[in-house]
Parts: sequence; C-alpha cells; structure tokens
Amino acid sequence: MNDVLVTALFLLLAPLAGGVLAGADRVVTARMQGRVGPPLGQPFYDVGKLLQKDARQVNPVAEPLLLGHLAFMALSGALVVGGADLLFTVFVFALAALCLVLAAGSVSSPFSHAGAERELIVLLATEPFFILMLAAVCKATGASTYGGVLASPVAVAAALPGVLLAFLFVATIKLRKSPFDVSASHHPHQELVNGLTSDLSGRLIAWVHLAHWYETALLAVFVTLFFNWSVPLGLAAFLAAYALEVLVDNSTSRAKWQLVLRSSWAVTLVFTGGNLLALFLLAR
Amino acid sequence: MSFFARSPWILHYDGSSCNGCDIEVLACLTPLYDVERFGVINTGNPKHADILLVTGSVNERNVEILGNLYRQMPDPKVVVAVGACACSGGIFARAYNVQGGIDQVLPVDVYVPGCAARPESIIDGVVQAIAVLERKREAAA
Amino acid sequence: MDGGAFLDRVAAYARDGWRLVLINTTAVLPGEATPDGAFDVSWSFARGAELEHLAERVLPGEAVPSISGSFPGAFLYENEMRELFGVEVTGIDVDLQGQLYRTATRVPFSPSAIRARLEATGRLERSGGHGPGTGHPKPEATA
Amino acid sequence: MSDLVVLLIAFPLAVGALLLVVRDAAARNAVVVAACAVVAVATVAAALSFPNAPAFFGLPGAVPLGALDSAILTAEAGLALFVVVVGLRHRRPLGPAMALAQLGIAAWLELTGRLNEPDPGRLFWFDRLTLVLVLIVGLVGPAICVHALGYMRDYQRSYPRTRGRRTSFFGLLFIFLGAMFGLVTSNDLPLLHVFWEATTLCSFLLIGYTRTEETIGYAFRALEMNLLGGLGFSVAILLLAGQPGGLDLARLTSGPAGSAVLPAVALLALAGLAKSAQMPFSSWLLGAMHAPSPTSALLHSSTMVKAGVFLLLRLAPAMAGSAVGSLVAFVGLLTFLAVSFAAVTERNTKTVLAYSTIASLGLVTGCAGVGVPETVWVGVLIVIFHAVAKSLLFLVVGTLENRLYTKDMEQFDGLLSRMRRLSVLALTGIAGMFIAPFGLVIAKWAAIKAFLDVPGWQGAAFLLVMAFGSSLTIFYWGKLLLKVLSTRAVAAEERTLEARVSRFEWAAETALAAAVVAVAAGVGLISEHVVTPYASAAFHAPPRTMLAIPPLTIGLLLLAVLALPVLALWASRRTDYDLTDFYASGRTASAGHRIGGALGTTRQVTLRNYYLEGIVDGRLVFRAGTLVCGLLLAVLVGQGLVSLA
Amino acid sequence: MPNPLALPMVRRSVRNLFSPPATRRYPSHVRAAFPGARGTVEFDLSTCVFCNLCARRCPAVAITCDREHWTFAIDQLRCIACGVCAEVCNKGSLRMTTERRAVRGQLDVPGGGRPGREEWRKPAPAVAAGGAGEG
Amino acid sequence: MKRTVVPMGPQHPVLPEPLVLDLILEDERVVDAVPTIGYIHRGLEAMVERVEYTEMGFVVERICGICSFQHGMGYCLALERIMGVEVPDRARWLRLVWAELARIQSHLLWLGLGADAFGFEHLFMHCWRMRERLLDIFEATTGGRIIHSVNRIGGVKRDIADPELAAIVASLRELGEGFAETARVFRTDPSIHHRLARVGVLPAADAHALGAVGPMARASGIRLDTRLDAGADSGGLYEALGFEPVVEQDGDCLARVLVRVREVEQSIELVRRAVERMPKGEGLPIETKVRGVPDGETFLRLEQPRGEVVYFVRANGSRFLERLRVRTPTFANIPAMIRLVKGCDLADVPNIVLTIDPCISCTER
Repeated sequence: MNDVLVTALFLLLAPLAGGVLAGADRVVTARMQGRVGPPLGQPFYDVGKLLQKDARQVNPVAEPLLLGHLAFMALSGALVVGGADLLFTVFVFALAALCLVLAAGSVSSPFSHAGAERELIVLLATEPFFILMLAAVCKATGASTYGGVLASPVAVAAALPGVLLAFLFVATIKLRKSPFDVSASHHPHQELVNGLTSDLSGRLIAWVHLAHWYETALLAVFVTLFFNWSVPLGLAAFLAAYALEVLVDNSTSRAKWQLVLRSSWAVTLVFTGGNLLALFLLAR
Repeated sequence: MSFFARSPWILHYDGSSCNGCDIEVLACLTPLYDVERFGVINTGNPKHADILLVTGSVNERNVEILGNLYRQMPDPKVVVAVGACACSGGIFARAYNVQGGIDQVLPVDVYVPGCAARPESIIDGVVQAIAVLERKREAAA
Repeated sequence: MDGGAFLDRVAAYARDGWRLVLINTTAVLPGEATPDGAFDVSWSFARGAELEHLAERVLPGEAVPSISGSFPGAFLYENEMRELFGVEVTGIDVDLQGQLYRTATRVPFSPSAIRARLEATGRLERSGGHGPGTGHPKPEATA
Repeated sequence: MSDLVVLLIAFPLAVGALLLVVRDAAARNAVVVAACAVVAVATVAAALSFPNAPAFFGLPGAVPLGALDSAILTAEAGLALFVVVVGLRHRRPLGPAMALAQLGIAAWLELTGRLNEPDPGRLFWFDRLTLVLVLIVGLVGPAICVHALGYMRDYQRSYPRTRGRRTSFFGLLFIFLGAMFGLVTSNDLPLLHVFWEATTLCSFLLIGYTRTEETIGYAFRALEMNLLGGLGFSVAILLLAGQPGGLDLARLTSGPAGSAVLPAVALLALAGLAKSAQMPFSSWLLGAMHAPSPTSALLHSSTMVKAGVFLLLRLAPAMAGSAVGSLVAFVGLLTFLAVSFAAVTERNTKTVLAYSTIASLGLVTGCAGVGVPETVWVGVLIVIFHAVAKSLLFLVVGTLENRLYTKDMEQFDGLLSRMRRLSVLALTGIAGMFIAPFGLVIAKWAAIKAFLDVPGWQGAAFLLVMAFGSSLTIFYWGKLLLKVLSTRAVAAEERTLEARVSRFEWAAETALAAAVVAVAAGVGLISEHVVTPYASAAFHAPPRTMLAIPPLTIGLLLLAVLALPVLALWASRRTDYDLTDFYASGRTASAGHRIGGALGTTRQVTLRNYYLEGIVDGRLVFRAGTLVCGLLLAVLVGQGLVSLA
Repeated sequence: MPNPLALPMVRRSVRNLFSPPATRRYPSHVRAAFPGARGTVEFDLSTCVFCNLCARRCPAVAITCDREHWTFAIDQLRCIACGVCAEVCNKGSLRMTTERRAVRGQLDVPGGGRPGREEWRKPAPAVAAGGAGEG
Repeated sequence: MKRTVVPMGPQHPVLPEPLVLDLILEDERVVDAVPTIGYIHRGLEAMVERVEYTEMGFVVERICGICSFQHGMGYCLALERIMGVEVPDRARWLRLVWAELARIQSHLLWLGLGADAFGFEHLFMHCWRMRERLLDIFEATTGGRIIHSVNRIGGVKRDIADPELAAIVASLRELGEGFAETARVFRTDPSIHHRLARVGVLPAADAHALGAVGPMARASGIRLDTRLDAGADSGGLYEALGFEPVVEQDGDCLARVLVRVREVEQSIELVRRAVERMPKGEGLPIETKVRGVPDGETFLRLEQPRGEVVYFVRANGSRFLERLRVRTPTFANIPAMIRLVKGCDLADVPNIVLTIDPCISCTER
C-alpha cells in the first residue's frame, strides 16, 4: 500500500518539482548573466501556452511516441520509488529516451534527424553509466530495490565516491546543460535549431517539457540512493549539484558530441568502473 | 491574462535589413533590456514562435521565405514589423530590388518605427503584440 | 581586349605578391563613341600601400577572361559582374549560374536598365540625346 | 516419444530427398507447405508428450547397435568424401584435410574397437533444453521454409543464374532441419557428431548457393572453420572414448568435469564456439550473409548457430568453476562487446543483423561459461527470444531486399510511409531485440543481476562489458528504428511496393511477429515451466528467483509498448498533418521530399545515420577481438592437446 | 592547452548572481533621452511656407508637401530621422525632438495597413501530402 | 553513397543574416557546402541615380548598421577627395575617435555573437552588456545608437566638448578593466579552446591568394591593415599614434577571435592617445563648407572593423553621382570562408562562418 502511495505521490509531485526547479534554473541563469530573468513560474506559463496553442503536425507518428516518452519517463521514476527492481528501471529509462529519439527521427527533417542522432549518442554516452551505477548500488547494499537501498546500513556515498563523481558528470548531459547540451538547447543560436524539437509545435513541445521534469525528478531520486541514510540530505545534495550544473552551464561553451561521448565513456570507465572493481575486490 | 501573455516566444527574420534593427532586436535579449522578463524566448524556429519580428524590407527572394515562416507558425500568431524598412521600405523603398514594407506580403499587426528601431520601441512593439495575440486567441476560442 | 596578354599581366601581379582588391564595372550609357553603351571594367591590385589598376573598356557582347586562375577569390566579383552588368566572363572557376543575387530586375546595371530607370525618374529624355563621353546626363535643372 | 523424435529426424530428411527431385514449382509449393505442417504438428505433439522429466530412449524397434555403428561410420565417410571432392575441385585442401582427419579418428576408433558400446536406451536425450530447441527448430524452421517459397521466386528475378537450383535449395532446407532435430536430441556423442557435421555441410551448400566466386569463398570459410570445430569434437570423442560412459552427453555434463575429462570438454566447447560463430570464428557468419535471406534466417535463428550455443549450454555444468568455463565466458563476452562496437559502424542491414546475432550468442556463451543456474537460465531465455525475433527480422529484411533491391539501411528512409505493414513487422522484430520488456532485455537485465554475484574482478569486468555492450546495442538498433519509423512524402508508386509481397512471406512473418509478442507476454510461464526447472535440473540446485519484476508489471509494460505502434497506426488515419511541413530554414519543401537548394536548385533531402566515424573503428575492434579471443582459444585448445600428448 | 578544470567565467557568473541585475527595467522605468538624440521630427504648420525643400531633400521620401492643397505630412513609418529636413528648413517649421516615435497597431496606420498577400493567410493545406500509407 | 543534406539558412538562428549553405554531411563532417547569398541585395549603389550626392551619405551609412560610422565616413572622405576639400584637424581627430569607438562596439558585438555560436550564452550576454556603454557614448555624442549620421562632406556635424572627451576616455578605461576579465575568458577557457583552436585553419598563403582582409588576414599572420598601408582615412594620424596592427599566427578560429579581442584593447588605447593628441579648445572648426558639385573619380580604401573597405566613386559634375561602388570586407572574405567550411564538423560551421565576422548586408548592398 505504501508503495502505491509513494508512486502516486511521485507521479503527482515530480512534474511540479521539476517545473519549479526549471523556473528557478531560468531565474538563476538570468541572474548569473546579470539579467532580471523571467518569473519563477515561467515554465508553467510556457507549458500552459503550448497546450493552448495549435499544433502543426508533420507526421502522425510523432505524438504517440512523445506521449510514450512522457509515459515511460514517468513510469521509470514511478517504478524506482514504487519498489521495482532498480536495474530493470534503467531499461525503461532508456526506452523513454529512445521514444524521444524516435519521435524526432520520425520526421524526415534534417534538423530533427540530427537532433535524434545526437540524442542517440547521448544515450550511448550515458547508458553505460546508469547501468553500472545501479549495479554498483545494488552490489554495495546487497539490495535490489529503492526501499532496500534506503534500509541498508551501508552508506552508499561512502562506498561509491567514484560513482557519485561520475554521476555529477553524466547529470550534466542528462540535464542538457552546457558544455554537454549537444542534442537540444534553449539557447537561441544553435546549429541544430533545437534539434530534437525542431519540428514539434504546440502541445507536442509541452510533452517534452513535462517528460524532462519527470527526468529531473528521477535524477533527484537517483541522488537519494547515494545518501540512503537520509532522503532530505540526498535531495539537498541534488539541489547543490543542480546549482553547480547551472553555474557550469553559464560558464562554458557547448562541447562537440565527439567530446561528450569520449569523455563520458572515459569517466564511466575510470570512475565508475574503478569503483565497481574495488567493490568486487573488497567484497570477499 | 492567459498563458499567451506570459509566454510570447519570438522568431526574428531579417528581410533585407542593414543589421541595425537586427542587432537592436538581439540587444533586447541582453542584460540591459532583458525581454525574458516578459517570458520572451528567441526561438529561432517558426514552429515554436508566437510572434514574428521582421526587420528589413521585402524583396523578390524573401517573399517566399517570409511566407514559409509565417505559414509554419502555429496559430495564434502575430507579425511585428520592426524599423522603417520593414514598415514601409524606409530609405530603400526606391531601390530597384526592394518591393516595400513587409505588409506587402504578410498581415502586419504592429509597426515599430525607427531607423534603427530602438530597443525600447521594440519592447513596446512586443507588448502590443502580446495584446494582439490575446485578442486573436479569444477570437479563435 | 587582348585576353592572353591581359591574363599574363594578371599572372605577373599574382606572382609578385599583389592581392586583388576590387574588380569594378561601370556602365557607360549609349553615346556617340559607344552607340550600344559599354562597360568600364577595372581590376585593382594592392601590395602594401601600393595600388595599381588595369582598366579596359568592354563593349556589349564582348567577353572578359576570368582571372580566377591567378586570383581564386575573384569568382565573386566576376559572377557579380556578369549578373548585375551582363558582362560575359569566360572560365569562372566557381560559376554561380546567375544565382548570386537573383534580382527582380534582370541585369539591373546594364546600360539599358539604367537608362530605363533614369527615364522613369524623368532625369533622362526618352529620346535620349545627350553628350558623348561618360554618358550620364549633365545636371538638369534642380530648381 | 521416441517415435516422434525419430519422425522429426527422418521425415525432414525424407522430404528433403524428395524435394531434390521435384522440379515442378506448384508441386514443390504443395510439398513444402504440407511438410512444414507435418513438422510443426509433430513438434507440437512432441512438446505435448514431454513427460516433464528428462527422458532417455533408443531407437524404436530392435535396431542392432552394430548396424548403428556402421551407419554412423558410413555417414561420416560419406560426409568426408563429399568435402574431399568439393575441396579438391575448388583447390581448397584445408577442408578435405580436416574431414579426412575426422574420418580417420572415427574409423580408427571403430576398427580398433576402442569405442565403448553406447547404451541402447540412452541414444537420445529429451529434456527441457531439448524441448526448447525442438520447438525452435520445428516451428521457426517451417516458417522460414514457407517464407522461402515466396522469397526465392523474387530472388531468382534478381539473380537469374540461380534459377535451376531452387530444387536443391528447398531440399537442403529440410535436410538441415532433420539434421538439427538429430543434433538436439542425440545423447551419444558419435551420433551427435554425425548430425553436427551434417549441419556444417548443409550450411556450406546453402551459403554457396549462388555459386559466385565470392559466395563460394564464404562457403569454404564457413566449412573450414566449422570443420576445425568438428575436428575438436572428434578429438574430444577420441579422448573420451576410453572413459566409462564418457560418450554419454548427459553423464558427461551431470556435474563439474573432473580433470580427466576437462580437456575433452574444452575441445567440445571449441566446437561449440566455432559453430556459434564466436570470435575468432565470427567471420564465417558474416560471410554467410551473402546467401539468400532464408538461409541467413535459418543459420541465425533456428539452426546452425543455435547448435553451437546448445552444446555450450549443455556443457555449462561440466565447465562450471573451471578455467575452461572462465575462458569460454570471456570469449563470449568479449565477442559480445567487440561485435557490438563493429555493428555501430555498419550500414549493411544484414551484416548488422549478423553482428547482433553474434553478440546475442556471445551473451549466451558468456552465460554458459560462467556456469551458475542463473546465467544458464538467462542463456536459455536468450536462445528462445533471439530465435523468434531474429528469424522475423531476417525474413523482413529479405522481403525488403526484394522490393527495394538493397540491403543498405540508409535506403530504408521513410519506410513507414512506403510499406506500412512491413514496417510494423520490422518494428516488432526490432522491439523484440532491444526494447523493454521484450525478452532480450529481460535476459540482459537478468544477466547483469547474475553477474553481480560473480566474485572477484571478473564480476566487475563482466558488468562493464554488459553496460557498454547493451548501450551499443541500443545505438545500432535505434538507428535502424529511425529508418523504419521515419515518414516522408513519397511518390504514389512507392506506396504500392507492398502489394507485390507474396502471401507465403506475409504468413511466415505475421506468424513470427505473433510469436515475438507471445514469448514476451509468456515470459513468466516460460520461466516457470521450462527454463527454471531446466536450470535446477542441470545444476541440481534451483536458480535464485530471477523474475523479481512481477509478471503483471511486465505485462503492463508490454501493453504500453505495444500500444505505441497501435496508436501510431491509429494516428496515421488522421489527415491534419503535412509531411512536407518540416522546418527547412524557411525554404520551401515539396512532395518527393525536395527543398529549395542553394543556387536556385532544388535538392532532395536525404538523411544518413551516424556511424561514429573517427570514434569507433569497427574493423579494428573486430580484428582486435578476433586476436584476443584467438589467443584465449589457443590456451583452451592447448590444455586439450597437452593432455592428449 | 588551457587547464580543463579552470573555468574563468565562473567568477563573473558568481559575481553577477550576488549583484543586482544590470537590466534597465523598461517600461516600468523609462530612461531619459540623451540631449542630442534624434527621435521624432515635429512639424509646425503655422510657420511652413510649403517651399517643398524638405520633401525634395528627404532621402527616404517620407515627406509629402502639397503646395496646392496646403497639406503636409511626414510618414513616421518611413522617416529615418536623419535630420536633413530640420536642417534645411529656413522657417524652423521642422524640428528634431528626442521623443521616441510611438509603436503603431494595424489600425493606427494610414489606410489600416495592408493585409498582406491572401495566400499566406489561408490555413495550411489539410491534405496529408503522401500520407503514411494512405494509398 | 547516401549523405545527409542540411539546409542551413536563409532563416537560421545561428546566422544573424540570411545566408544559404547547403551542407552535405557524413556523420557530422561537412563533405560539401554550397553557399548562396543574395537575400539582402537592395541595389543601393543604383540609388545614386535618385539621391543627390549630399544625401547619398545617409544611404551609404545604411549599407550596414554595425559599421555604419565608417561607411558614412568613407563616403565623405571619397567625396572630399574628389572635390578637393580640406577637412579641419579637429574633425579628422573626431572621426578617428568615433571610428575606433565603432570598432570597439563592433568587436564587442561580434565577440558576443561568436560566443553564442559556440553555445556560450553568458559570454554573449556579457559582451553585449559591455557594448551598451559604447552605444550610450554614441547616442550622447551623435544622437543615434546605431546609425550615427554625424559625418558630412567637409567634416562632422557635431563636436564633442573636451570634458566629454575626457569622460569618454575615463569610461573606456573602466570598460578596459572589465574587458580584461573577458579577454582572459577568451584566451584561457578550455571549452572555448575545444571549440575554436585548430578549427577552420586558414594558412597565410591561402588567406593571401583568396584575398582575405582585416582580422581574417591578420589572424593568419598577414600584417595587413589599411590604417597602416593606405593612410587614406587618417592622413597620417594613425602613424602619429604609433599604431601597429594586431597580428596572430595560427590562422584558426581562435586566432581570429583573439585578433579582435586584442583590437578592442588596442582601440581603447588608440582613443586615449587620440584624445591626448588632438587640438583642443572651444569653437575649433569642425567642418569646411562645401560648394559646387563633384566631378572626377576616386578609389579609396579604409579599415573597417571587418577589414578593408573600398569605395570607388565616379562623379560627373552633376548633383547625382555616376557610379558608386562599395567593396566591403565581407565580400573579400567570403571565398576564404567557403573554403574553410568544407571538411569541418557541422558544429564548427557556425564558428567558421561567424569568425569571418560576416556582414551580408554590406556584401550585397
């Protein structure tokens, strides 16, 4: 029963929290750039408007896929907090990302296509990390569910410092922050003209926004895995990490995808792989 | 106020402007004018945009482009002519390759005068465009 | 014009370290010397503070050789010359096929186009009787 | 039971022989369809009569064992003779040499009487793994044969020179199926070896079907690599011949192998690795891609390579905990990783499918090598899921190839707009390969969980391989999906392409697509009734509960995933969209997917997938993997040879 | 190659975050115009003698000065505020002020503004050109 | 062999002005690029037929809204040369001050656009924030932020009072102190180096052969600056200030950025020295009254922020010029840009296009 309640709460609150965080992100970004910036509720106004606006559809396939993106993104978070097997959720998470790739790629337009390909590369760059991260968490705690990890006496962050470090790196990619916002960007001057969402309009963009809010919430949940002795501490750590991402976002240029892929694999291999190896060697 | 008034996303197209008005449009985004205060995002993509800001006049070649951009914007949408050239052809109205203001091609809702149009005027124009956007949404609803 | 000798001179400029500064065309309206109009074409080269020009008068229908062999950056000037003035240029290495400007008025700087515009503004009598030489009308009364 | 098994072996062989002489197309179609029906019914009957416990049996009636022995020897001699003849005719002496060596071993054993008499009641072994393989061979195999009826008609239009050989093609398909049935049911190693070599020979003939210089080269490569494995098999028989009960597969694999039989197990594993196209033997399967698509489908999904992993899975309890097991595991997982890298740089669709097959089999091999109940559970599941999904994909690609005259996936642009039905079938197959919660993803997930318990650095290494390999899998399948799912404004005539696909092809593909969904939906049942009991029996210990996700969740997820294409199809009835309304920097787009281009031209918008140029060098990774795995195998074989000496 | 971890812009980002924004909050705060700024050309009918000099010299042809009907107009949407007219006017009837010219709506423009071309105002064709398998 | 076709432009957010590039890609490597311009062609050279030479300056300074001051100045210089007008000293120095201010403004604007092209939004914002200081100076001294209309044949229309000049120098010093930090970002930021270093390398020989000018040529190690060579616009003033052009050697995108960064610093210093050197005092003449009509032709070069601009003017003794030809720096730099785009990555295209600091409206007129 408790699981059902937590799942329902997540499904309801995650977009709210994600939206507020996105709004705070925009305000802080503006302030870092010396501007006033939009009101805190701006992301909600944007989504509200997008839902009211006409949608020009280029093909009939994109919208179902985008709804799939939203649904699976919400589901993967819900599965985690709802007590499903952690390692299984990573595949649902990947499926959600894939839906977005396919929605963009289903339009045979050069910019959407390039965005889709880059998002696929982003998936390739981050997926190994998420698999290894969850495997490491499971290995360190001996648990296989969110509840199990929280109940474990092992302090995950202490056991997995390398993985946590790598998480910070990979989160930059997943949060679409500079220097790793290669597949989509809210910055106006971008060679891909938003890439993934180039050919979406109206409510179709709203689905992408909502899904991203769920994704942000899921990343927050992932951080609480590391701070399994105190969920509030985990959330605070996530906020701190997010603030750091915003700072880096405002202090770097956008990298090329080749660098994103190479560096993310290197970080995954060295920090996550190294930590995992240590875990296995010390386990006996 | 509906969501439209709080989230007007703009698309800027340079018809055949001298860059003067273009850079003033861009300057509106930068810290000293910061139109993001009004929820404005410079989208660069007609499919995301609510307001089309056009600088520069119409010539033979950009008729087609302007038409495509306008058509690709989902309803409701508003066109703002920024600067003398976009409003009327300005000083270049008599040049052989200039057909005149963009209202030759698109239904212009707001005219922003000036050569170059000042950022304050452009902000005025956007604010007025938001009101037009709101009226159009109500009319459609 | 003697195309071969001209290209040799241009090649000498390239060899001696000059750079191309401008290829300029000026339309000459029909007059006594040039009943169909003509073009004054000049090629300007610079080396440091030095500046030298090659000038040719080209009659309609006459072709000008491209100098893009010696100065690869020349193609833009030459395409422009052909598109705006109607001066035929032979052997451009990057031929833009008349798609550089795609003006509404074809060849807007041809003597006849200029003449038509001048007539439309009333600055030129439609009969077109005016003095020799550079061709443009002498100042009419600007009361 | 035993009657059915003998029927399953003998009937296809007989039909095959019959088809070799039937020249009339209509008659052939009738024979093939009828024979397929019989095989499928017999397969189901065999499955239904499975007594829920491993069964051993001999030949029905009183066939004297001596007759069997001489039959085996005769068959071996016949096979060797055939290899010698073709090998000499094409001046490829390596194959004949190995075939003669095998014949020599068999003959020596037989003539010197060193071969222990097999237990007449234990010639055949039918347990749950056999059940799985029999179902795959007996259901997927016929589907491929039916598909081939339509496919080969069109294929001959593309390759007119092969016209006369259609007869032998269908005959070979059935002989292949018969040999496979024999292979998966045999318990006596010399008997198994005959079927083993028979499949090698069938694949040789099928790969070289077009008889161009190129395909003959590939056919010989396949022959030689598999004969090398077969030679290992022969040597293993030689080593085991002296051991009491050593040639009884069930006894050999009843538990961890002692040091006396371990070298033989290693050599048997070598045979399995060669047949399942693991590195360094992967190149034969890639070469086999040049054969007609039914051949590819057959080799990849239900026969040839499945025989390899079948043997490895059989050997898993024997290899467990030994260095042989570790070596096999590393070969499998390294192969998985290396070919996944290679696949992302490949644009020939069939080659991508081939890499994916090798990768999946690598995973099975790895699982077999790790040798714990959980990994064997995973391995068997992969075999099942892979067989249905991959056969479907090969058949669909075959159909596409005959319609579009290309295997280049870059030419599949706008497939959804051009061939809607085929796209849905392709989507189903691709989804089966890598989308949660279809079987292969369940299997990968379970493998990761199982590897978590592998102690020491190996566990970490396996997990790294899984993490990177799985991500690469997502990348190359994702690219293919992008092509299949893409829409574009196409010319009207392109939308009639589908109309010419034969009903044989539709029938086979639809059935397999249904099977993909069915096994995904039934994964809980399959696990509970087949795979888990098998793993328990093989290791005398039950695997940990593997499906921690409640089957209900998987079912719901499956429904959600399946809802996507349904929604998409439903949505495609809408008319409020415009395929030319894409963003083209303000340029005018028009039908035929053309836009205004530079310099006043119009330009067709073409889109090309990314191949990670400059980041991943597929050939280099493939070569490196081949080299490393070759060294590992040298160690493996070295052990066997040292003990022989 | 610079240090990959040193991000020199971080200082500016942090400093900005904790300082007030540089934004001039137009329209709630309106900055006074610079004294010599060229804003609007103002016309005083009472002193004008309709000499037409301004109209002839205006490079943008924004002035219509009709001597016969005693009418005078400046098209503010065409005016480039170069100041030539004010400079040449002997009577001081034209004056350059620092005031910004007002933004106009469609209805405020003489003639109501042109409607643009008909074809662009139509909705996009509802035909799925080569729709997915509609054939 | 199938390739991706990316239609970049005419409307593309990376391109501030309409410019068409058909990019043919493999992965994201540009294997071919077909450019087209011509969307901003107005035909303003032909406006000499309808606008008298006295007002033609207003048209010329609207060739481009970024280097507007130099365009107005160049037109006046050409006419002054034809008509043999001597410009008062103070006016010449004032023109130099405005020209350098315009260079700072233009470079800051460009540095911002360039930063946005490689995805550094904050840097864009910051450069444009600094640029507003220049615009305020311009508006206070000329009456216009963008289009200044302060030149006239024979001199300038407005004087800047000496205290105001001192204030400008002080303001620029403050700007320079702030800019030092920004310059350090351009010089040392690793993410900028990743995007710009060794990207779009134009060797000196190619730069020369393709006729590159301005910062584009100077970044490739060519000491080419019209302020130095022709002396047309300054009549020796720059020499008096000890001017030496900024030259970088690498020829890549980063070098082109750094040339402009250094020129901002240089121009701040040039303004300071010019204010020091110029004749001071109230009521000094700033313009020579011009009478009559021009007759004859001239060929004039001067250094705009983007490089060498060429004016060819032919007058025939009427109030209407016979021919005006403006060859802007971008026109000269486009061949080099086209060469650089081939073989780069899609993500490099904006950087390469922008580092020539393209001004298409200049180019097409």
